[in-house]
Amino acid sequence: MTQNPAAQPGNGEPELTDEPQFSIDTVDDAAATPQTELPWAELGLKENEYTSIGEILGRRPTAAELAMYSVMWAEHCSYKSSKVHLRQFGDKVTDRMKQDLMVGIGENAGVTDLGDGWAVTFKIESHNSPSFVEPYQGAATGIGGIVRDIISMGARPVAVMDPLRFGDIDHADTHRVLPGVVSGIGGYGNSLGLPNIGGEVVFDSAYQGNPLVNALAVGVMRHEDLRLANASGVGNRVVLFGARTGGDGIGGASILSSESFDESKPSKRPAVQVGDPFAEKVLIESCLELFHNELVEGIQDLGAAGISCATSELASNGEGGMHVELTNVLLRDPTLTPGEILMSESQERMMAVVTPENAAAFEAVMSRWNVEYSWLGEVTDTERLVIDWDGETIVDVDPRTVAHDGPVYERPYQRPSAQDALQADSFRASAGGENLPATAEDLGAAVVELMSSPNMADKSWITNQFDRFVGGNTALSQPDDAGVIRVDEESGLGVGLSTDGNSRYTYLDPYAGAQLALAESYRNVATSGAVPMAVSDCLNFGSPEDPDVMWQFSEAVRGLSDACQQLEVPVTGGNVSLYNQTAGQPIPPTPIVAVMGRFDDVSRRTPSGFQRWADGQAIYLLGT
Amino acid sequence: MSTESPLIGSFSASPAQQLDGARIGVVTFPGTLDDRDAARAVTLGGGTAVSLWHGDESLHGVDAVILPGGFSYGDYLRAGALARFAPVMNTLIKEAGAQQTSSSPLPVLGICNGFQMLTEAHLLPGSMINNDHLKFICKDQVLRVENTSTAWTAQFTADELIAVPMKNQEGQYVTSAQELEQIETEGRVVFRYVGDDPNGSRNRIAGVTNERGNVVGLMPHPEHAVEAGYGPDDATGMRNGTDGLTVFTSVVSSLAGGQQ
Amino acid sequence: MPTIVVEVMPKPEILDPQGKAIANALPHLGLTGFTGVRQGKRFELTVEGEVTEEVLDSARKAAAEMLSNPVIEDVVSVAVAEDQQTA
Amino acid sequence: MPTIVVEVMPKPEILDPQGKAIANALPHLGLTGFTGVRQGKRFELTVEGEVTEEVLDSARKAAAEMLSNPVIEDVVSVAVAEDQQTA
Ligand SMILES: Nc1ncnc2c1ncn2[C@@H]1O[C@H](COP(=O)(O)OP(=O)(O)O)[C@@H](O)[C@H]1O
Repeated sequence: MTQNPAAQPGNGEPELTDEPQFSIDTVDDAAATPQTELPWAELGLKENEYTSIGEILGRRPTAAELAMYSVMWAEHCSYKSSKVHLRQFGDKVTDRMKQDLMVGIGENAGVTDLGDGWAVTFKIESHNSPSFVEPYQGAATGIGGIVRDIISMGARPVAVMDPLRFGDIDHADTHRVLPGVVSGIGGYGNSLGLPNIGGEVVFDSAYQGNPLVNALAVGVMRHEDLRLANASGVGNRVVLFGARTGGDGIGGASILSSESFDESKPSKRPAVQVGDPFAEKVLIESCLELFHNELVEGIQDLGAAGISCATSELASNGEGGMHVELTNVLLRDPTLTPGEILMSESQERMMAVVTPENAAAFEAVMSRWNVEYSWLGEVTDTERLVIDWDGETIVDVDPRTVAHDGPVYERPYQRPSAQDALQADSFRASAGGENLPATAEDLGAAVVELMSSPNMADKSWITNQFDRFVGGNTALSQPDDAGVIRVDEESGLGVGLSTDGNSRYTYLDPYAGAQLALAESYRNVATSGAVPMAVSDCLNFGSPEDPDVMWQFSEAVRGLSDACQQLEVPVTGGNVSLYNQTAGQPIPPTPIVAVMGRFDDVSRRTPSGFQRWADGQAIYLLGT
Repeated sequence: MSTESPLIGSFSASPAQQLDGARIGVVTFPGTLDDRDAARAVTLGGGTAVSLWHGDESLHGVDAVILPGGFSYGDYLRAGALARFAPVMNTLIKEAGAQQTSSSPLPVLGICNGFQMLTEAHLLPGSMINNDHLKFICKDQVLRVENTSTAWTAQFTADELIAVPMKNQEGQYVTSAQELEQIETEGRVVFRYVGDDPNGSRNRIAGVTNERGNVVGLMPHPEHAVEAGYGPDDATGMRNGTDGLTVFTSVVSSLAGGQQ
Repeated sequence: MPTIVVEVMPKPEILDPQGKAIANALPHLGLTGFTGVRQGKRFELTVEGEVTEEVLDSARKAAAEMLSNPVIEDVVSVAVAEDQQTA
Repeated sequence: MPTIVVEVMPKPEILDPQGKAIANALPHLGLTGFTGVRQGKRFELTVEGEVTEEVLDSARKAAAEMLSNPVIEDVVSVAVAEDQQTA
């Protein structure tokens, strides 16, 4: 048992003064006290999961190990309910779909070959519930997180997009949430110098208690700059850099109490995370300099599961072993316990693997950008992830069991009994359907009514709060159907992107609805003039423990994967957001689909809508 | 059939005069965003862009300096407030400021965040506060060029109307009544907003110059209006506006001619 | 006119990026004696007439519900301004 | 650790858009007793060791040269914090 070492030198933030008081639960302690009860349920683990951790380890977990397993086995990190369905994205592939795929599902973001030595990486993710709790910071850190995924592939982020769903436009809660979400997206994205090239805003009372904030980032790189999240090269050093680690995202004090078997009072932990776009901007620039100078062997962003995720993923994707001294982590709050440090979700951090020869050059880049860093440990060939606290071992696990071999559930699903009635309930059969507008006047009025619906109306009141010019490479953005970014200034090589989703279609028929989302996004990209190449999706659904919701989910994935195979565009990555419900009422199933396409020359991009400069041009209607 | 979409100008197309002699420094601060854009604009304007670093006191012998837009230090505290204390700014204040006695003081252009830095450094009068509507705003903006005697505006015609993007949150220009009067009577308003006032700036001022006319700051972004296809809309088509390019050709030719 | 001053600071456990940036910049001014900076807000509410307990209560309500964001900020004080403060 | 509090307010003659927006919004909270609102800044500088007159001088320098912009703002006060403030 050891005390927390003395507080580290300040970085300009006042030290929290509470005396750190907790005991350390070492691996030896765990072996010696097999009967000690750990609060696995409070950490969100199920009894069978806790039992299987014990079986994996051959002993009870330490408090720190329990912290790691609990965050890594949580739904949003382990995909334990969705995994069995998501496999279809990898299974239903044709040769053509693999042709330009450099990195597929499983890494931080997929990578597609764009030709001429260029590659593009993009991904869409959700930040729904944090944005409901604290709209500005929730949305801001949503942008921050997805951008770090892109950086961690070795790419320079070049644009963002933001599909949004809110409740009724007149509802008081929408008035609370929307302005914060919009200014959070702008506040963070604008400060990073990333043009916002599109998104969606949909108002529907079905999202009243659970608005959706999805965020997409796209980045480009030269082929040789591609980096993966793996810790290879025994003896290479592991470094954590960027912001300091605080108590962010570790919620209540449950884990703390699990570690303080004494009665010391838990100190306060933040209820929300505050984003620091400036820290992220210097992190981007310093990472690009690291990539350019070939100073990192592997790199991983710190997302939801923080150091737990970064260490276990880097270790299990690489040579298989890593040894870390956790007291080397620079802290914003010196009262954090080891378990809390492992779970912390503090923003704007990255972890990298650096050869000893490159360590000095790495440090030079950090000091040039004034980024804090600390060396945590090294890559080993033990196939174990070993974490020490002041020299005593508190974690000794097979990293694969944390990062990859978590529980997998075949959740029961069933077509809802009400689905038939729902589909039969058509507009034509309703009262409104009997009085369809017939005269020119009525039709005109109907068009005006439609146009004035907030879902159809001009969105510039929102999009004008986003910078679309920064970078000087935006060839299309709002109000066009697809955003277009020039990648190569010499050749005009570029990409077009669109995000789409229609939850009403998906509610009526999840299989077809997901396909329609893909079709719409594909069309938007194709009509801008790009050749669609790859897909990323964010699957926003209710609770997987509800068989009706699970049916919607499985049908949507089946539909989307079938459609991708049909159109021969691979899903390269994405995100699943489950448990979007309030008071037992799930949101309508909302798969958001992003398609990325390639332009050999963006000067051939076609704007949507009739252009005021195009007087006298002919109008055609194509399709059925 | 003439259904061809508007074409985007080629990046490599060079302007009529190529005056490689003019070396124009573009400073990067932590949080600077538009440095690459400013450098591209310098190149398109016929000059040679030289990147300068906030932590380096030396201006490396450049003939003019651009402080580009962005969110230096996150715009924390006040926009431009922390960048003003960077080592490069100490040199810039000496070379461009009032104490400078040489006959051709260094031309300096501050765009958006750069303008905010120049007011924080008191190289330019006034200051910027939050927009009156309290929001970040990104839009095409029409400006009137009211002073064509600076190195940065020499090639505009007097009172020429130009369209360039503007995008800022702290862009409302304020100053004391007395100073405002002085700026106006001395003809030091360089750019003025035309049309609806976008942010509540005093006298719709979008850009000003110092007494000697070598330092110019403006909130909108001429460097985002230099390439057809990526700029604001103009009379010829969507995103075709290149009015901002004249700022860069102006300084290049002013430097070449050695005139101010 | 009487003035009520409301002071709001970021919660201690919450990251304060502004304060951090200022702390890092102070040494450029030659000032190295400060170990940390946090930036909060100060509001002056002017009142027509007398500052009754009722008015102070309204100010407290304004502080809690509008001038601060309770998720990330604490109201440090709500008080009637002494007459003329100076630096 | 001792703390020095620096308070900065917009100059009276400078329009304060945030303050104005808050003043306009207060009636929505049912608070109508305030005739005006101005929003300024409050900084807490932490000091290692004692607050000597020299340290206070540095804080005044920081307040005048970095924490405020004299064109638009006034430094209202620079003072050592009383021990525990509460609302
Ligand atoms: N949240 C948002 N962020 C960025 N751009 C958006 C957002 N919402 C809508 N847009 C953009 O505004 C334009 C119009 O949007 P929308 O009315 O949804 O178009 P459509 O109905 O044709 O899909 C599109 O260019 C779209 O990308």
